[in-house]
Amino acid sequence: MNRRVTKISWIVLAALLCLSLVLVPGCTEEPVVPACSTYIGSGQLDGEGIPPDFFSDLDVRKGFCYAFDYETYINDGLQGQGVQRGSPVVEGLPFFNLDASMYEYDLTKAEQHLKKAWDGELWEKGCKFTLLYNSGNIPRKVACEILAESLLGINPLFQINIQPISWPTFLGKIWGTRDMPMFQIGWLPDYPHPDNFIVPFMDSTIGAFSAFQGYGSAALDAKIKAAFEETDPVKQQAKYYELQQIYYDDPGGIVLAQPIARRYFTGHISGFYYNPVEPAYTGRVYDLTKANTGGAIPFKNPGTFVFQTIGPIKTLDPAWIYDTGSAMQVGLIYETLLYFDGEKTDEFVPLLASEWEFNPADLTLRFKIREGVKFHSGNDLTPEDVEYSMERWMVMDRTGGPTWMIYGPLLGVSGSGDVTFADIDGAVEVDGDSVVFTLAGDYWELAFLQILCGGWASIVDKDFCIAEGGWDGTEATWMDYNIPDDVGDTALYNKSSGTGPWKLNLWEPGIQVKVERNDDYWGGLAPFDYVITQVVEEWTSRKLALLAGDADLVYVPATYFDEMDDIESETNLNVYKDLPSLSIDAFFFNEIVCGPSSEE
Amino acid sequence: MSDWKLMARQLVRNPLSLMGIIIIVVFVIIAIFAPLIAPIPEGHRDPYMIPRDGYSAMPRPPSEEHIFGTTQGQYDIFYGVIWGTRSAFRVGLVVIGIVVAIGIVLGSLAGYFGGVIDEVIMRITDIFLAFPALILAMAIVAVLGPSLRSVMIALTVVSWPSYARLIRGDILQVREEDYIEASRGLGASSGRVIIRHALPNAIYPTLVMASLDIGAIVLSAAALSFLGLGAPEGYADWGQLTSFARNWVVGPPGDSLRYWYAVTIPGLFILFFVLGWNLLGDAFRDILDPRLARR
Amino acid sequence: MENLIRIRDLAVRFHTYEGVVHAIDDLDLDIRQGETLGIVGETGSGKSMTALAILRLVPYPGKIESGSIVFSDRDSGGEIELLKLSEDRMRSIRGNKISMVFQEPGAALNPVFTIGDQISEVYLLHRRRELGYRAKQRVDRLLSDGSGPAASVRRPFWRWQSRLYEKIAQESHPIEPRFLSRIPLFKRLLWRLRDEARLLTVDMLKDVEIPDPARVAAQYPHQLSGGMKQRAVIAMALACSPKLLLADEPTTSLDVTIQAQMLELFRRIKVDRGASVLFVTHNLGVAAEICDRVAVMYAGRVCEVAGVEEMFLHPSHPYTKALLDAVPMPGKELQTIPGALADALNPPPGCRFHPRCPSALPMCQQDKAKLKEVSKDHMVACHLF
Amino acid sequence: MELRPYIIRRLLLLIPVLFGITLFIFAITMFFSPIERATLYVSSPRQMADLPAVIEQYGLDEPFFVQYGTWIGQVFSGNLGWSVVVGMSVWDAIWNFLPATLELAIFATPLIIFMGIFLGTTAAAHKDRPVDHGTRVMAIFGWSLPTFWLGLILLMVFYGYFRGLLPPSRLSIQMDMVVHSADFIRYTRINTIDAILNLNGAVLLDALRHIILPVITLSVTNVAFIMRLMRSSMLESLGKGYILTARAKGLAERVVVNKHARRNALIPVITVSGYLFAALANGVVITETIFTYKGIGWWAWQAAVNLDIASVLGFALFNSVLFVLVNLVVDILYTRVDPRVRLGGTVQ
Repeated sequence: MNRRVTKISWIVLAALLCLSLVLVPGCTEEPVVPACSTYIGSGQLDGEGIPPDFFSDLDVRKGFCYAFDYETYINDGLQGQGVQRGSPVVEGLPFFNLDASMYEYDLTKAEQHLKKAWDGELWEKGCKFTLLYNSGNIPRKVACEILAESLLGINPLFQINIQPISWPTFLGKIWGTRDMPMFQIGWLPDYPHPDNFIVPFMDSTIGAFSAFQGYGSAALDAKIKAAFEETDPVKQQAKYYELQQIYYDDPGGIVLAQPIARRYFTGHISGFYYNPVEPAYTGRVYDLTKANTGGAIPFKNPGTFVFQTIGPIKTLDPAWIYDTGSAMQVGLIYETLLYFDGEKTDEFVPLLASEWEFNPADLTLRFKIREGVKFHSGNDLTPEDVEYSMERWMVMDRTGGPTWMIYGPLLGVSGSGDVTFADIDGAVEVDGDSVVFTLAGDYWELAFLQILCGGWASIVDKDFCIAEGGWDGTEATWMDYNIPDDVGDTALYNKSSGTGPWKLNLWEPGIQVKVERNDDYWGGLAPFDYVITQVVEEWTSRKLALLAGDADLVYVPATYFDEMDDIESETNLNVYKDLPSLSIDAFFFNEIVCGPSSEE
Repeated sequence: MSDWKLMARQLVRNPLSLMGIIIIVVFVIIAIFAPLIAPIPEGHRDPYMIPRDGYSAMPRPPSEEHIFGTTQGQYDIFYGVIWGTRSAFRVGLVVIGIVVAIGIVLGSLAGYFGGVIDEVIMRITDIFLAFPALILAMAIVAVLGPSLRSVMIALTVVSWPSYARLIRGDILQVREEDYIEASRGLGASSGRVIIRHALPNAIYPTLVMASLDIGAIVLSAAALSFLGLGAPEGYADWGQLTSFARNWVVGPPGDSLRYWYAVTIPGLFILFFVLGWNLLGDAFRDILDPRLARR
Repeated sequence: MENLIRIRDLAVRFHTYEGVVHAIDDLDLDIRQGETLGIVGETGSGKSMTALAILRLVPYPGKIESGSIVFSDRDSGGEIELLKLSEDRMRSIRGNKISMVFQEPGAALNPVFTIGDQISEVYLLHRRRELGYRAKQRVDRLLSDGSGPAASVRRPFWRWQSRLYEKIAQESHPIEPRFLSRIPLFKRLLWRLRDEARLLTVDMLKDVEIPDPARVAAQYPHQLSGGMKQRAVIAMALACSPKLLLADEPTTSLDVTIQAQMLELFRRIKVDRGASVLFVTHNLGVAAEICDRVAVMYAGRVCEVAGVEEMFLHPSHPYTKALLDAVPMPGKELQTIPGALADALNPPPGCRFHPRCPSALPMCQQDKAKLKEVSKDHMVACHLF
Repeated sequence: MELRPYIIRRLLLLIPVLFGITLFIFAITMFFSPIERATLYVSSPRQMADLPAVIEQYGLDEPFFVQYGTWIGQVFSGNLGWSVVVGMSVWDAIWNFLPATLELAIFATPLIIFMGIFLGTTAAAHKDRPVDHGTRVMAIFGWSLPTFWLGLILLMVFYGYFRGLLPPSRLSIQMDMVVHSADFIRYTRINTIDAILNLNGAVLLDALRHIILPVITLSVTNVAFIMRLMRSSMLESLGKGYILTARAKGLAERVVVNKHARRNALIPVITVSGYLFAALANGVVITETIFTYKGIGWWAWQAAVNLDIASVLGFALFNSVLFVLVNLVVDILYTRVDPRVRLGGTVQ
């Protein structure tokens, strides 16, 4: 009997192999040289489509920029929560130019440019192509509709279809197949430096967007470098203004708007202030206070701060984090050498470093490490911990991680691939009670200090980390800890010993994180015994949790601001409005649809 | 066939099935006359995309220009449900058609020849049945990209096995019947026996039942759309409209039922559509099921 | 000889979607003490329905519209109008005073219970007192000659049981037994009743000539041959040695050799137990072989009743004649009855048979003929007489 | 057929099923370009330039069978991979999310079976009488209800209208803190049971409040399903000869229906309970999603929409094994109820 059955199972297996063989084609095909796009119709300028290099024509791009109704987009797409910007450099960044030239919605100008485009061919033949957006993203859908409508209004031959696709496919198309004629995406800063915005938008080789759009030129790259390396503030401002003007004259995309954020606390929470770079949606929890102020919303969970959001928490390992969700938790548990001063993005206050100084002569940045700070494990904070933390960060250098930010300033390279352990070791040195970094150039000072404020630069407990099976800090083993596979592979993934005001109490991945007060925090007792961050995808649940006082702060998508305005009047919410978020959305032109990827 | 006539008579007699018939007829009418009931605004490209009146997220209550109100994103609910009827019929009919076809082919092959063919086919159906259809469908739709087309494909892929089994069972039953033996004995080719003798005697009832599963299919399609894996935003599809309602289940304090229309109306359409088919199906089951035949 | 059952103007109708089906109307029939009355007729002539009507088990949507069925039972004193009995009383008669054997032994037995269970059920239902008594006896025996430590431990329990079974035997209804027999788990405490029932069952099976009855009792229906099944069914019917045994084509589904044995069995039953038998069959041969009297039914009515020889030698009613001619016999070409059995939905007025009757009179179309005695013990319902 | 060889046989049949299902899902996911599958590993546009590196690191551009092979290899070495959507290993994910789903099942399954059988029996016993019509209409309604919509309506009424009377999720924040506090021992991580074991009424009450709506949503359709089946098979067996026999014995109608008829009618119901399991697995996905009741179903949904292949495959394996085991039990049960059936055989 059994023999027969096993025989059958093998037959089935064989059959299935064949089946899957039939299914497989489509998987083995390589995306590096993709079949060209299905979104540009015929692929020629015959009215039935557009040529792949359609947007290489400046007039087309300018025409489109004029044809976009920014006001409607901001009012309806962003519920009024946005401000139009002329260039990637947004408000809140140094060298932001308030009166930089901006495109306005002007159909006549649009018409002029589009008439000129492709020597008038475009105007009489017309064009047909498809705009894609990631399904579920309403603002992006709206933007597509607005553009399509007004183009159709200008010339009935301009036919644009709109199509949703899943988020991964969408990203895959932007950076992989790149077969979309235009795509929308937003940019968030790693550190609040204009360079961090200019490069992705304009650099033709390493720009996260431009390099893939086929935008820019070597000359422009040189300009960008020059602007960044300029040390004289006045000259630097001029250079950055010039770059912004360039993006106006030769637009790589329709710069849509700088979104404006809001925060909805219950009336019982106060002390929130807004720093655009602060990764945590909550702002700095340490500065919040909770007290019963009466009102319709009941006062619940005294001594506990409950925050309901949507994004999952991926890890608690500082060297891994590159998403705001995890960054917030790390920010509660760990501390960095220094931090942004209140709402400012280019002034700093000391945290674990009691003081620091930069010496332009030998490019050294010296941090004096604070005395008498204890980790949650009970170990004392030493300069060695700081050195270890930085080197560990550089050693880990996980794929798609934040480590590139420290390699640039210190070694002028992009990752651990191009360095020896000696380089890493030499970049950070302990000197008595201080830690000394040697920068790649004096122009790095500001950017580097900003980078050091990020959660990834948190100071971890060396002994604890080693005890937990982390890297032992020696050259012998560093390769074993270089580029880990799974987030769970790192020693500090779900165990932590930081110096922060809270220590980890409970983490149910996908559900909630709970931290409890660190009673011997050097900076004085934290305002809450517990800080609970819950992942609640359902908007309704979050809303009701807030109104019931179960949550002290919830994530409110801009879509529901109108609804909240109604509620706000009837109950005691503590709402912070008009917070310019340090990010920018744009509608990029793909100048060579499915052109060669810039890696090779 | 006279017993078809008799069946028809019974269907009309039985109040439940009569109700079912009426409901379905109403939906058919709605589907056919959609352009008259909910006219397409001029300059509107795709009639299946619901026209929107502004972009604001807040649903607006029923009014004379939107008699069912508008849902999140100012999509007109009335237009949506009316044209949604067409989408529903499209999904239901297409999927059932293909599925039953596959079912007949594989089912009769397995049932008639038995042996290894049977084993293989049945193992394959095992594989499909051992995995929750919904998740599988979700995966497939996710792969093909959210659209009604991929929903149909997914539903076909996940629902053919049960039909194949059903029909296989029927074939197995009649296979041993004398007249099959006889026609075999008379040297009729297998294909001929299946088509001329086995199928008519085995699966007319099954086919009828199957065709009445349209309701169930539409239900799963709606579920997929609801989970955000079906028709794109703004597509006239009931499940999709319901998923819009998801964030408006509870209104502001003191007026918690403010957005009832956004939640209730699309769901009611699904409910009644499915109900219609199931009522009919139930009556058919009673009539066709020889075991339940009345004296 | 007095009548065990007297049926007068019995009418059974089915209310269906298509209309009202007249399965039986104004049927008169007597079953005498200790006789075997055969009912013959074509399928759908209402033979089986008559049997079911006596048990008041006409299936839904059928209904006994009118008439009377009088069951005269000596030991329970005089005559009982079955149709007026309460459902409970009726139940106490079914399977006890009057029981039935069905056509399909395969279908008549519940596939998921053993033969033993299904037969004991009857005893547990109708012979509770007797079982109680026997159980008590057994327990008392244990009490008297049970010895050894084990026995001494069990004794109190035995005493309690003895009391319990005594109460059951006296059919007095104190709380304990009633309570116990209701609650699923405690039912088990009455296991001795089941044991006794099983013993009786085995005897019964032996009585219907089933070999190795103990084993058969433990078997499931599908493990038995058709003949064995039928014997089991008969055993079930005879369990409480009823006054009247209704046999609905008990031999039809069996092959000839078994049939013979069955008929033998029935004859013996009649003799041994003095029970009357209502033997429904469409097979005139069988009827001739086993019956004392035969009633011929057509379209829900009796058209002729007579002693068996009389019936076969001097058939009077045209239908009976036709029926007898229709029996294939060597050296005589087969004759068929013209036309089809009367449609029960809207039966012909007057005599149901007149459309097919060779010697129909005009009056036959208006009024139906009553049964009248043409000679001793020979009744015919026809205007010709 | 003996019990043990039969079980072995069935477990052997599990092998091709598991191979098949994983192979199939794997094949499906292969329709995604490596780039698309790589996007799962990066969290923001900033890292997109690294996609090629990700592909290279996880071998996403390897040919199909190489990738499947590596995956299978890992599975045999007991590693089901990493569930990115919830940020833990697939094993942990199953282990963490199972209790919630179990809790649902513990409440829903008996409800479904007993309600279904009871209603079905009643309807059949009173065929074509008001009771029958009533229950049938109910059943058809329940059968036609869009589960997800029902969930929303229930939320609208019991969560919205009666201000948070029956809220979604598993526990209120306060009770959640209690459950995770040191002096509350989580024996099973099934809240209701733990609450009882810890003699904590407040938690029990809270857990019940949270579970009522999901259980209702999960049950309605399936109750209708069982009830319909039960009714028709009851009608069938009520029409059988042995019922007439039983009546002719003089048995009370109650006994006839509940003993003779039902015992036979249960057989088909038992045979389909395997499908009931599948139906539950589906229902759980929708239910848990609507009520953000984070269990296996919710996890599977997350995995499916985010193309978390490892999770989907892990779920597939887990679910298939469970399914086959359930059917195994069902078959064995079957032989107990119907003496005519032999293990692995059919009705004689």
